[in-house]
Amino acid sequence: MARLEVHIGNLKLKNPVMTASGTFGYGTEYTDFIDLGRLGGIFVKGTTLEPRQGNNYPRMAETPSGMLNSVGLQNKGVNYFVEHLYPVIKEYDTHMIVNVSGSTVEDYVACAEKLADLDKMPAIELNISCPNVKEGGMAFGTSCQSAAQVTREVRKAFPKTLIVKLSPNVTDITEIARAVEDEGADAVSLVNTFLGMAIDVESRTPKLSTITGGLSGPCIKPIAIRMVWEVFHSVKIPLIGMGGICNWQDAIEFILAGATAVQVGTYNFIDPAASVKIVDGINDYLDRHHLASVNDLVGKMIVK
Amino acid sequence: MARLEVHIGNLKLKNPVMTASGTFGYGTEYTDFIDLGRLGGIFVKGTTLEPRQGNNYPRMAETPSGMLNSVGLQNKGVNYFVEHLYPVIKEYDTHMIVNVSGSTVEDYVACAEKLADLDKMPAIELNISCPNVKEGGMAFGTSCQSAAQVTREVRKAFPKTLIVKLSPNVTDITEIARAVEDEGADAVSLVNTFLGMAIDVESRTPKLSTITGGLSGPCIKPIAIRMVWEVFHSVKIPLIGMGGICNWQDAIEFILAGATAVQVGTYNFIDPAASVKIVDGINDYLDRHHLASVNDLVGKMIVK
Amino acid sequence: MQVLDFTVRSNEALNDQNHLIKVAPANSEVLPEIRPGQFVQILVDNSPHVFLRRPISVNFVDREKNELWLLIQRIGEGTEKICGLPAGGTMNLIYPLGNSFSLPDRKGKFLLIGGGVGTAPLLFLGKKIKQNGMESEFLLGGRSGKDILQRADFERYGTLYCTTEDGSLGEKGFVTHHSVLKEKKYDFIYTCGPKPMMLAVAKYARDHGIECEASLENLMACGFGACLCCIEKTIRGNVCACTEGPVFNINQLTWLD
Amino acid sequence: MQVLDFTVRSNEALNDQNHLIKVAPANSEVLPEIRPGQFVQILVDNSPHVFLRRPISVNFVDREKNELWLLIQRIGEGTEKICGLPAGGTMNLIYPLGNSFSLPDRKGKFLLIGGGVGTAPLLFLGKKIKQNGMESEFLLGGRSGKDILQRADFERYGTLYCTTEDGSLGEKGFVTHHSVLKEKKYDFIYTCGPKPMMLAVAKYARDHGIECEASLENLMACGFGACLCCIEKTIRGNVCACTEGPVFNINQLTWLD
Ligand SMILES: Cc1cc2nc3c(=O)[nH]c(=O)nc-3n(C[C@H](O)[C@H](O)[C@H](O)COP(=O)(O)OP(=O)(O)OC[C@H]3O[C@@H](n4cnc5c(N)ncnc54)[C@H](O)[C@@H]3O)c2cc1C
Ligand SMILES: Cc1cc2nc3c(=O)[nH]c(=O)nc-3n(C[C@H](O)[C@H](O)[C@H](O)COP(=O)(O)OP(=O)(O)OC[C@H]3O[C@@H](n4cnc5c(N)ncnc54)[C@H](O)[C@@H]3O)c2cc1C
Ligand SMILES: Cc1cc2nc3c(=O)[nH]c(=O)nc-3n(C[C@H](O)[C@H](O)[C@H](O)COP(=O)(O)O)c2cc1C
Ligand SMILES: Cc1cc2nc3c(=O)[nH]c(=O)nc-3n(C[C@H](O)[C@H](O)[C@H](O)COP(=O)(O)O)c2cc1C
Ligand code: FES
Ligand code: FES
Repeated sequence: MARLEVHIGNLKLKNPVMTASGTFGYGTEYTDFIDLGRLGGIFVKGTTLEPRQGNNYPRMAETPSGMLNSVGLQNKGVNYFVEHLYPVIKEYDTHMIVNVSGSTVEDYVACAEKLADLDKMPAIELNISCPNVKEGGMAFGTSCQSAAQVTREVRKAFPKTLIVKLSPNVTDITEIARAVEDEGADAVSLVNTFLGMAIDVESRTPKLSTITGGLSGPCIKPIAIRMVWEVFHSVKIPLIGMGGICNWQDAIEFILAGATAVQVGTYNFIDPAASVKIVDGINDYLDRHHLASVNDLVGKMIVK
Repeated sequence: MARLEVHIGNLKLKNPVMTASGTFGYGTEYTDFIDLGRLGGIFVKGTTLEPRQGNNYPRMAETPSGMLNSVGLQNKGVNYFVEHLYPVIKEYDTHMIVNVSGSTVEDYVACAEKLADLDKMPAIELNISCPNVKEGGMAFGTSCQSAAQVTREVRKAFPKTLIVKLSPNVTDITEIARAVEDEGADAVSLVNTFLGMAIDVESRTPKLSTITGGLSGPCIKPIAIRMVWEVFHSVKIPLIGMGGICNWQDAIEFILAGATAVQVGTYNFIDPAASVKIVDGINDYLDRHHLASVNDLVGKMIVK
Repeated sequence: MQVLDFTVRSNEALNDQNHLIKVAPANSEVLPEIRPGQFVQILVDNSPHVFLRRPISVNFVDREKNELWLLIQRIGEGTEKICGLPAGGTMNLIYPLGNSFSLPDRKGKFLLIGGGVGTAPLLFLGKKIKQNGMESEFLLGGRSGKDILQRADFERYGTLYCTTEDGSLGEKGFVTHHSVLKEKKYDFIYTCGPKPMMLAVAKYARDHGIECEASLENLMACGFGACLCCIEKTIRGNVCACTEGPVFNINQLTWLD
Repeated sequence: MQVLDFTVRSNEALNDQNHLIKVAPANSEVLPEIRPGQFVQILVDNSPHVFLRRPISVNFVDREKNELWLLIQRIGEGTEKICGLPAGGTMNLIYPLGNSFSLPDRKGKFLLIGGGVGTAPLLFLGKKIKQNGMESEFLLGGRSGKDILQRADFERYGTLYCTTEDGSLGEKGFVTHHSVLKEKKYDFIYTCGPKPMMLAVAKYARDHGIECEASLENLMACGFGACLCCIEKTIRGNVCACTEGPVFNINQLTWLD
């Protein structure tokens, strides 16, 4: 399946199908269900400089064709990752990419520095779009200035492939994409979750302990596709698209809109084997449409 | 059902349930299904100074728990409305409110002036958030400055209740809400549709003739609820909430988040009697919870 | 127009893709007047992916049994789930919707041309024409013999001609190549089927000066004139296919421009 | 853990709210080892409103028939649709999930306390305890007699005590008021049911120095440790109820703090 190979910065992916941060643990959770080696890459859980307990229960609410979450970056910190998790996951036959989160620019930089030293860590994804932490997080991703600043500083500290993950909670996502491109990001991934909310009408209380949380799943797909298409026409670096991908049709839709690769998120919870089914589905599609490479589809929506 | 009465500016609504512009025609389309007199109000189709043919077919695409549309303000213009439609609909036993759209500030003002003269037209809704027209429309609703400007000019021309309909396609909706409040809007309604897109993967063409369109339906509800809650805590004028309302639970959710009244949109297509069922459902809820008035619920989400 | 629960009386697979579903009002309400060419909007409440209703033509109205017939092709999740409803199941409909084929009073020769599942509304139309004391002829096309459905039913109302792409039934080829079109002269042609077929039929009718109506299948959100999504470009501008259609006189359409 | 299609062998309404559904692997795959307290995640693919899977405890494993039993209370659209599946229908499961009740080797007196549909996992637990050569007693509570389900099944594995709120079966009141708790002394208590009930049981156990495990029903998105949504605050910090639970020793929980 050589024709499935795509490139993101210096990163060579065996296929364009990856899994989204926060929905795939450290891969380990899925080894019963799929051969991880069949994936283009795995974005591991949002990792911060210090350990975090995350937000209080309840952290999730089901919504029409989607869900809200307010996990809030629960993780054991980058040092624990480097010492205990990295040695396990570096053996997987796919790219393992850490999603780096933080509250201050210094946090991001310190975290990225530690990861830069790891041999089998070819890339990081800068999460400047998490709606579930009080300070920082999404705030970095909703203004050009702060998005540029954190990208600039991390860029200095991290010489390998730097992917910046954009927030969809903005008036003009192309502006932010251009700002991080200008600071040397190798790629952008989009979208993170939409800020949403749900209320239990009988108890009149918010369904999440944090009141608001991040909306993901098929419900957001049409907006995510639109944003990918807009950003594709605004920057030169490659895009990694996501938001509601459930099957190969959804993946192709993102690719046609301009994504070089995609991430499968929430749907992993419903079908833990969705990602590898998508790899097969894309391959079949190329067959059926007599296409030599998936790269021939990137941004190739036909506008009459 | 006196306890269902709510006020929006000088407008007294017999109950908080209204129908959303562009989803309920001129009411006439629904007379076979419901007694229009049972509604708090009806927001009629987006009306412009000059007649418009709207966009080309195809204008809609189904999406997970929602739909995209790109109708593009097809209407016969305000003069036709005044001469031919108003005489019919003014007889309905509910408030008929025109949704005013335009491409320039002058268009909005001219349209509002003509409507100001009509006896039984107690209010207008300023649509500064339509994503489906090339110039104007949504652009007015995505910057504080232009939202303020169009509100200011229309305010001068229209002495009755002025409702401004906000776009959700912004980084900070509270900013826009405050801007239009400062210019004398009597209420804000939110949200209009989200800019979205869908691609047919077999033909590789966009599903809408206009490529992008407006996303509506239950899929957007969690984001809309969040925006209502944010705006409720940012302005003093009343809010009319909408976005994916299908049943009384959804309506109560919007009210608890801060909406004084609600509009039912897309779901009218699926259940043309949904709006009156919601009136009954709210009434039953008040009974069950021993509440004297629906006003006691507005913004009353309980945060521990 | 009304919203009503129906009970599925029977659900029969006519071939690998098409189901004939007969439904009757759940509480024995008497069916209102329904005209040929009208359609229903079916609520699909047993699917995680279907949000909007699905428009389906009235295939037949059996007044004696108070039954409505629907002929449905499984092509996506909505029709798949509808075709999966068991006898005894419930189906919520908005109906009757749309205009209808015109049934001219003056005598004349009628040809009803259908392709694929587009034959659905023609059965009821044929019945009505017969009730009006006139005779129809039917020209139905499909890929192969098994795709030409309800043949015995059609034959009750007039002569039946067929074309199949593989030649397994009737003449080989497309409907517009059938010899009857060369041999006979018709006064009215009514057609429903895939757009390319209807285009060819419309062209034939125009070239031969025959009055022609076509039933369109535009994408619909509401089905009753509220959303303005289903528009068809006509010589009068954009009009709703759900209220001013689905049946249009081809003179009104811009297809042949 | 695996994802597998099951066939519904039978679906029986035990009362107005609860269904006992017996399922077997669709292609006769042999059931893997399943421990009491484990659960399955059911895909609901016949509902327009349900997106996530629904977690349901393993009620019983019938090795002879290769069947899994699920006891399900209809409380919302997901469970409604699951309970509507006919015999012969398909149900896709991720299973077996979660930890399990501990089955101590040392002898002792076991009391299994369940409320409402929370009795579900206790049947399989009772069987396992009996298989291990020990005897359980069951204390089940409900609003009225008809809410105490599978009584004959429970009695096969030990003595059954009941409480009902209306006094229609067993002693009147809540489980924690049952006289047996005053009269007898137990070494292990296992409980599952509404949180207030489990809290009262936990308090009783702690006050009497009895080892106690409770099975929680936290909201879950994935069920296998990937989403971190189902966390329970424990003395070790936030842990996933789907992998480190659903069964917790009450010493680990912060409920009684
Ligand atoms: C007035 C009217 C009458 C109709 N009568 C019948 C009938 O009697 N029997 C019958 O089987 N079908 C009929 N149709 C078509 C039927 O409505 C569609 O096939 C159905 O809505 C598809 O739903 P789905 O969920 O199965 O497929 P989807 O998953 O929605 O779509 C599957 C594929 O079919 C295409 N498609 C969907 N809807 C339409 C449409 N309306 N026209 C053309 N292509 C479409 C989609 O673009 C997609 O490629 C009628 C349509 C209209 C507008
Ligand atoms: C490990 C585990 C084992 C379970 N075992 C069983 C079982 O054997 N039998 C059984 O009938 N149920 C069991 N449940 C509960 C069951 O999962 C829920 O009742 C079900 O998910 C509700 O889905 P629904 O769509 O019907 O209701 P929804 O429409 O989702 O919800 C209806 C109402 O129930 C509440 N609710 C939903 N899920 C839960 C939950 N997990 N806990 C508490 N309240 C909830 C909602 O907040 C809402 O108020 C178990 C739950 C867990 C986590
Ligand atoms: C439970 C959950 C946890 C998530 N955690 C993270 C995270 O730690 N870092 C991050 O960048 N995105 C996180 N996300 C966002 C996803 O990576 C993805 O951007 C988003 O869910 C949209 O894709 P989807 O609709 O396919 O899920 C999380 C999403 C979910 C549902
Ligand atoms: C087909 C369609 C046409 C619409 N036309 C208008 C319009 O003319 N003016 C306007 O302000 N909003 C228009 N809207 C937006 C709705 O009024 C409403 O804001 C939006 O659909 C969200 O509510 P819902 O999810 O309940 O539909 C339209 C929506 C739809 C689906
Ligand atoms: S389908 Fe809504 S107007 Fe025709
Ligand atoms: S439910 Fe996802 S981690 Fe427990």
